[in-house]
Amino acid sequence: MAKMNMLQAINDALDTAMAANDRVLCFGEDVGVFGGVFRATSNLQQKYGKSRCFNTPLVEQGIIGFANGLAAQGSVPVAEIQFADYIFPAFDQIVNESAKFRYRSGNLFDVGRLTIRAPYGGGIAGGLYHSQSPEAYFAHTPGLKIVVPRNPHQAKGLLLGAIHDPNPTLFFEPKRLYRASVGDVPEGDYQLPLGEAEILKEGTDVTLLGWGAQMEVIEQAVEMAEKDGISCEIIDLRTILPWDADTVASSVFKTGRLVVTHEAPLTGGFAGEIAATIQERCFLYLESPIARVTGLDTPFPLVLEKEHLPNHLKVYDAIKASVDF
Amino acid sequence: MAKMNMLQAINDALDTAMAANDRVLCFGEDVGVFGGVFRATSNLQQKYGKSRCFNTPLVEQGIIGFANGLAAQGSVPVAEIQFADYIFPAFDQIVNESAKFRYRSGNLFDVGRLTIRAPYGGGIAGGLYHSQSPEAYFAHTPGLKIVVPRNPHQAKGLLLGAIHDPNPTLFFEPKRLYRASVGDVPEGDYQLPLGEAEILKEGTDVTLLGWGAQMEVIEQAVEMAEKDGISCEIIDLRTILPWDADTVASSVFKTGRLVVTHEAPLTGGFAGEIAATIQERCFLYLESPIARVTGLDTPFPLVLEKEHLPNHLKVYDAIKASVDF
Amino acid sequence: MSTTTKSGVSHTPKFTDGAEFRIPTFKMLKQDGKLYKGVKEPDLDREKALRIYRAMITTRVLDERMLAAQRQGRLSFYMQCTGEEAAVIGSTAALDDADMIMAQYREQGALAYRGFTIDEFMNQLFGNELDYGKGRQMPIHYGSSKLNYMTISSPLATQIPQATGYAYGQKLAGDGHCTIVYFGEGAASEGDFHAALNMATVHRVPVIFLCRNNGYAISTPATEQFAADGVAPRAYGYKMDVIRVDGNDILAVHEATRAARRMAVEENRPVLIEAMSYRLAAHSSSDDPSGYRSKDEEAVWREKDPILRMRHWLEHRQWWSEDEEKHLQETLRREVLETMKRAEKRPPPPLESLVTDVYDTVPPALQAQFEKLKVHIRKYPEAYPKSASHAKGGS
Amino acid sequence: MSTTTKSGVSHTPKFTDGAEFRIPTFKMLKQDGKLYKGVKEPDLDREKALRIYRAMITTRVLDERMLAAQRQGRLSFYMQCTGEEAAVIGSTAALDDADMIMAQYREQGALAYRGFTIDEFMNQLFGNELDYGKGRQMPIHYGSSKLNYMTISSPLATQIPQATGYAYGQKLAGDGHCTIVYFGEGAASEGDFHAALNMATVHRVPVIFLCRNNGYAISTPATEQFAADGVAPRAYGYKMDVIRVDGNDILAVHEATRAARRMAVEENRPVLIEAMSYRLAAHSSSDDPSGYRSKDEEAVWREKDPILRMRHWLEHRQWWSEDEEKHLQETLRREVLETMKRAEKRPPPPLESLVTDVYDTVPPALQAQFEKLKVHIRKYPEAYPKSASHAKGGS
Ligand SMILES: Cc1ncc(C[n+]2csc(CCOP(=O)(O)OP(=O)(O)O)c2C)c(N)n1
Ligand SMILES: Cc1ncc(C[n+]2csc(CCOP(=O)(O)OP(=O)(O)O)c2C)c(N)n1
Ligand SMILES: [Mg+2]
Ligand SMILES: [Mg+2]
Repeated sequence: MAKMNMLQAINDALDTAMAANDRVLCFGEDVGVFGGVFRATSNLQQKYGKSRCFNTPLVEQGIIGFANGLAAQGSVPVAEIQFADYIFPAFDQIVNESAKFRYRSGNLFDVGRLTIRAPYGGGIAGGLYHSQSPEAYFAHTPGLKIVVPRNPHQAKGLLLGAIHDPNPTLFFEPKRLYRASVGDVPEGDYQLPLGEAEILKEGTDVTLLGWGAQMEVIEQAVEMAEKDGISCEIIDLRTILPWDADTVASSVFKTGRLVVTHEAPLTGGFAGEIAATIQERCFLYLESPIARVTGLDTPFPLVLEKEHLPNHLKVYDAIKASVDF
Repeated sequence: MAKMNMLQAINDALDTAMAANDRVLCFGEDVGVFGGVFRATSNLQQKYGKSRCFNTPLVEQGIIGFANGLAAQGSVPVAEIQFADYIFPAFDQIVNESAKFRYRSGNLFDVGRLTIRAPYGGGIAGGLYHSQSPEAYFAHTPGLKIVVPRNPHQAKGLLLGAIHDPNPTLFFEPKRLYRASVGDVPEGDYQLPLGEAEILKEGTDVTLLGWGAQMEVIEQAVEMAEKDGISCEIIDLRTILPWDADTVASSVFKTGRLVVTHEAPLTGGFAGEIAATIQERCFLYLESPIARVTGLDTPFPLVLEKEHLPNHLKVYDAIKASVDF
Repeated sequence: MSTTTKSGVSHTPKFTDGAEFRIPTFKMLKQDGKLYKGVKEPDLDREKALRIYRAMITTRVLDERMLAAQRQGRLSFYMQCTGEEAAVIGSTAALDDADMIMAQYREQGALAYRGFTIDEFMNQLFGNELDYGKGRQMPIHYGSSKLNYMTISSPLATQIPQATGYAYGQKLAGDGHCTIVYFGEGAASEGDFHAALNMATVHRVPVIFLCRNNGYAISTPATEQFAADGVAPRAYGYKMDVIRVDGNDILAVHEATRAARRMAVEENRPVLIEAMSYRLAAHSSSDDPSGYRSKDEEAVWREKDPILRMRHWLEHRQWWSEDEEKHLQETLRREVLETMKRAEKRPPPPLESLVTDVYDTVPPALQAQFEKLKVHIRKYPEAYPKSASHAKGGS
Repeated sequence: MSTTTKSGVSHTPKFTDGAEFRIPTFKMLKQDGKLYKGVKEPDLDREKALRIYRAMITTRVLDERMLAAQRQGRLSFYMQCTGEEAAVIGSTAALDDADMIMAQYREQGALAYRGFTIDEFMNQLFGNELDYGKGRQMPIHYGSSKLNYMTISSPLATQIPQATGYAYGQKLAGDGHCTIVYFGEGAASEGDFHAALNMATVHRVPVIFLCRNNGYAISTPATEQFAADGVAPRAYGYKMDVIRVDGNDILAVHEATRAARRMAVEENRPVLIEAMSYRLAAHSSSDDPSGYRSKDEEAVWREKDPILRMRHWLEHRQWWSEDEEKHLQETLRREVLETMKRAEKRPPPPLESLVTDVYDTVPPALQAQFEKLKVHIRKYPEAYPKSASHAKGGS
């Protein structure tokens, strides 16, 4: 065990994967000698050479196209997109290609070895284009897996899980926590399971569900709510696609209430999918409407980002409203 | 009034818009002399000249980038994407650019004059890449409008509405109905409102909600259900974004039941957003879980597309299940 | 110092559009089957020449029969390679059979050359239970892992950067193989093309980009696709080796590709080959070219038929005879017809093919959707004739 | 006949990578402020020359002060134009002020030249209530409809095909205007660049593509960005007129752009200009170049300072003196500091700026979200110091 921040944990995961298998490659804009603009790939080129960790030209559609080809060939590409806001030029390669490669070929070919890493989320004064949380854009795409870690321990274990998973996986990293989140991280290889939500805290009155940086927000809100005598169950979804509806439904059967929160705008956000599924599965158990606490239905603002973001006070209010319904 | 199929109605709408305003331009792959692979732009080049209706090189990101620039300049571009399945290379230009142009500039600049047309949907033996219904991918994007017509009359009126609307608008055309749907279409200019759902039939037991080609499916299912004595209310959402939650909620207040159907896969589909919103707004009125009848969570198949698609029998079953809950 | 250019200096503002740096078209074989003056006999033995020729005839016969089948309503869709057989087969034949092929959709000739059987073609075309693609894609979306032919994907140009990536993997593997990627002059307008070429030269990747410039992208003539003299000059922008070749000249295509393969594999130099040809048939069975081009123009190109040109050459060498031609054509026609009959009668893929291969295993929520679907089909078997019997089994 | 090439024929398979078709660098002014031999005095009058020079100094002073302000924590982020002032301002100055500018982000010099005031810069940098962009974008994302300067957008290269479209609209409008689009050599790797150039020549659009090749895209040196000798050779691929120019040579940049504008506006010939320069500062205030390049390399380029070079020229012409320099610098420094103090004290944009301009009007569901937000802020005013007072008003 070592104390690490999230960036170090991610770097350690990549290092671990590259040491274990020389087919693992890391590449993207500025990931080579510089180690990435956030330094997630620090020292990997120095350690594993320029052919396994390198800068690419500045073209996201090319990076993912290249990565798809590499994965089909049998290599294990871990491609970095510098900011999740810049993943959209690669949307076609991800949604029409990565996601459908196995299905369309009848399993003759696949790109299951592909992992795409990208920092996402707000709270760093990034404005429209350094703050987006695009997970829901991809969650409508059968064939992809989508993972979001909440802390360094999770980040390393889930990233190794994603790299080993035989399906193309998007790994969105909450960049607000890159240096802010510090914790114990086991040494060596360990993999956390994809597709399984984690119950962080049991409770009986209301279920709180989120992922990534929102878990911290949820914890703050729950602290306030529990002072009011409300018993909260906290779930980290961890994998957005395919998501663990069973764990969420079981919790709601018990609590009868659900508050889901994410940073992305409300409309079309993944909380909608969760609410739609849970209202169906838990219809007779629900004691109040499923609440969504999210960003506004606007592009991401800068100066008033605090007002825009679903912080602990908004989550707390939603808990209260749910319980008082 | 003239009898037209949907393609003719669309062609008529474009003709009407181009005749009225010489800043209206139509372009895209093969839309010039050939009039588009579906012939939606037939004769427009002949009538308005090569500078106003033309072929573009085969590059969707360029087509929409070009269209964004034109719209910012004050022209009124109507860009065609040959199939909605091929809109993804332009995803960045649409989601990061068109949608955010006005907001990021504080309204100094906008691309509100932009309309993007694309044929969507299954049922034509198109397999993975000539069948997709991508509306939900865009519905998570504040700043865009998304419109889907159900018949020729609607197609002409809504397309003219979209062209005149001062916001960038995606206009998805149900290609299965291009020739199959025939009806009376008024002559000259008329615009149907964006952002307003339409109640096609009133009823008291259950609300059926859909858009585009699914409206036909709903009507067939309702015919079966009404024979069983179930009174159905039918709503055509027409505009997916921003959507008319008020009309839907009012209906559900009355019926207490809602079945939403679309062709796109279930997870992350727009029915999820609708269900999430309506369970919140109508919580105490709901007599059964909101049901979603959709495509499977898979890429779009070919030979077994009938099995994949949410046809009238599946919708009928959902109505029955909702009423019998 | 990254902005130092190796170019010289000028003190007058001169513009250039590069139009003067023409890339000539490499030709060896005249239409009458004789070599151009000064061209030496190609290094192509009889066995290989006949393997190429048979693949060309197979492709032509298959295309003719299947278009007819489509017209009869037996097939939903078809696309012909007609006119471009030399460009495709001549290049594939210059490779090692273990090299990877990433094609666009009009390259059935490459598969025919590698030995894809008529049965295999038919199973895909009819999407029956033996189709490797499990009936999920439209006709002509072939694939074969055995023959190193990547399954076709409809979105244009996506395979081009994938080929760069695939070839990078081959280079690291160090097994001496390369990738060839085929695409049309229309698809070369996509952003993915630009990314692929740039990354290939930056990362020194053993990949051959083979552009089939057949004059049209559906209805759009090449003159409305780009202003330059073809696609070849784009190579200059990436410092990529390029050659333009007469795409109807089997010998030139083969020779150019062989040289390109050597550069790719031995020196990690990616190469762009522009094969100048013409799409003699309609774009697809859904298209009618009379809306955008003249019969006269087509006739000019029909005169340049690449198969006939090769046949003349073979006959000059006495490697091929009228009788052999007749026999081959008849045998193939019969085989295609018989195989078609078999293939169209075969049942469709099983119902579970709807949900397998989305992931390596079927996720629980999808499995639940599938179980529900089966119950539904059992309830309305007459509405689902293709799968009602399949839905019976299981839970 | 669309596949007819205008190129000749060859009977041997020769490959070319175009490396021999070098594009020379156009230069007029030496670092000592004298013209190269044989270069004639530029057609640039004193008034315009000083307008250019003042814009360069304004840019430099602004950049120095604002980077310092960022280091003091007064500003969240900043990007400098340092080293590239001539490339940007020389080209803008060659245009009509009504021509459209679509910039990447490092072109504040163009705005300074057009007359964007220090106040206007500051309001954007501090995102206060007077920022035209209403505090929504990060610092340096300027825009001015009055000055025909499109608001900056962070996603790279998206503005390049937009410029092609904008210019197509100008051509149809027939008012004799054109668009210039700026981008880095890194951004030129994006697919959008390729689309933009191709569409511009196909549709004959009055657009000038100005590539600032400053050697780096953040940490990535141009040598890892492309294998070719710069970005200029890509023009060959689209049959676009191209010129390479010393980006630190104000006269050469100005002269080349003037000629380009003439071609664009009078003949609808789009032009690519590659301005060879160097990013003297860090990529942005978040970057530390010591991780990827040497001080020595930077020093070489510091010697080539474009502002000093122009100043020498002005002094030779006796259009500028030491005194004037001192006065200008001091005045500007004072103005920047005073304006900054004013700007940072101004209140942020009103709360409703969160929800306006998403659409032309606020849709009902968004209005409802906003009302809920106001209630929430009123409940927790201390948590929202920037907007608590604003939330009071209204419903
Ligand atoms: C991304 C994308 N856009 C559009 C299409 C529709 N489409 C299919 S083939 C084609 C023309 C391709 O022309 P070209 O690349 O020259 O190949 P050819 O058909 O001439 O062999 C088009 C526009 C597509 N399949 N994918
Ligand atoms: C689509 C996209 N990808 C990545 C980025 C992140 N990014 C911002 S600036 C930059 C480097 C740009 O280099 P260049 O175009 O050469 O311009 P320069 O900074 O040198 O002026 C990168 C990678 C971005 N803004 N947009
Ligand atoms: Mg073609
Ligand atoms: Mg640069």
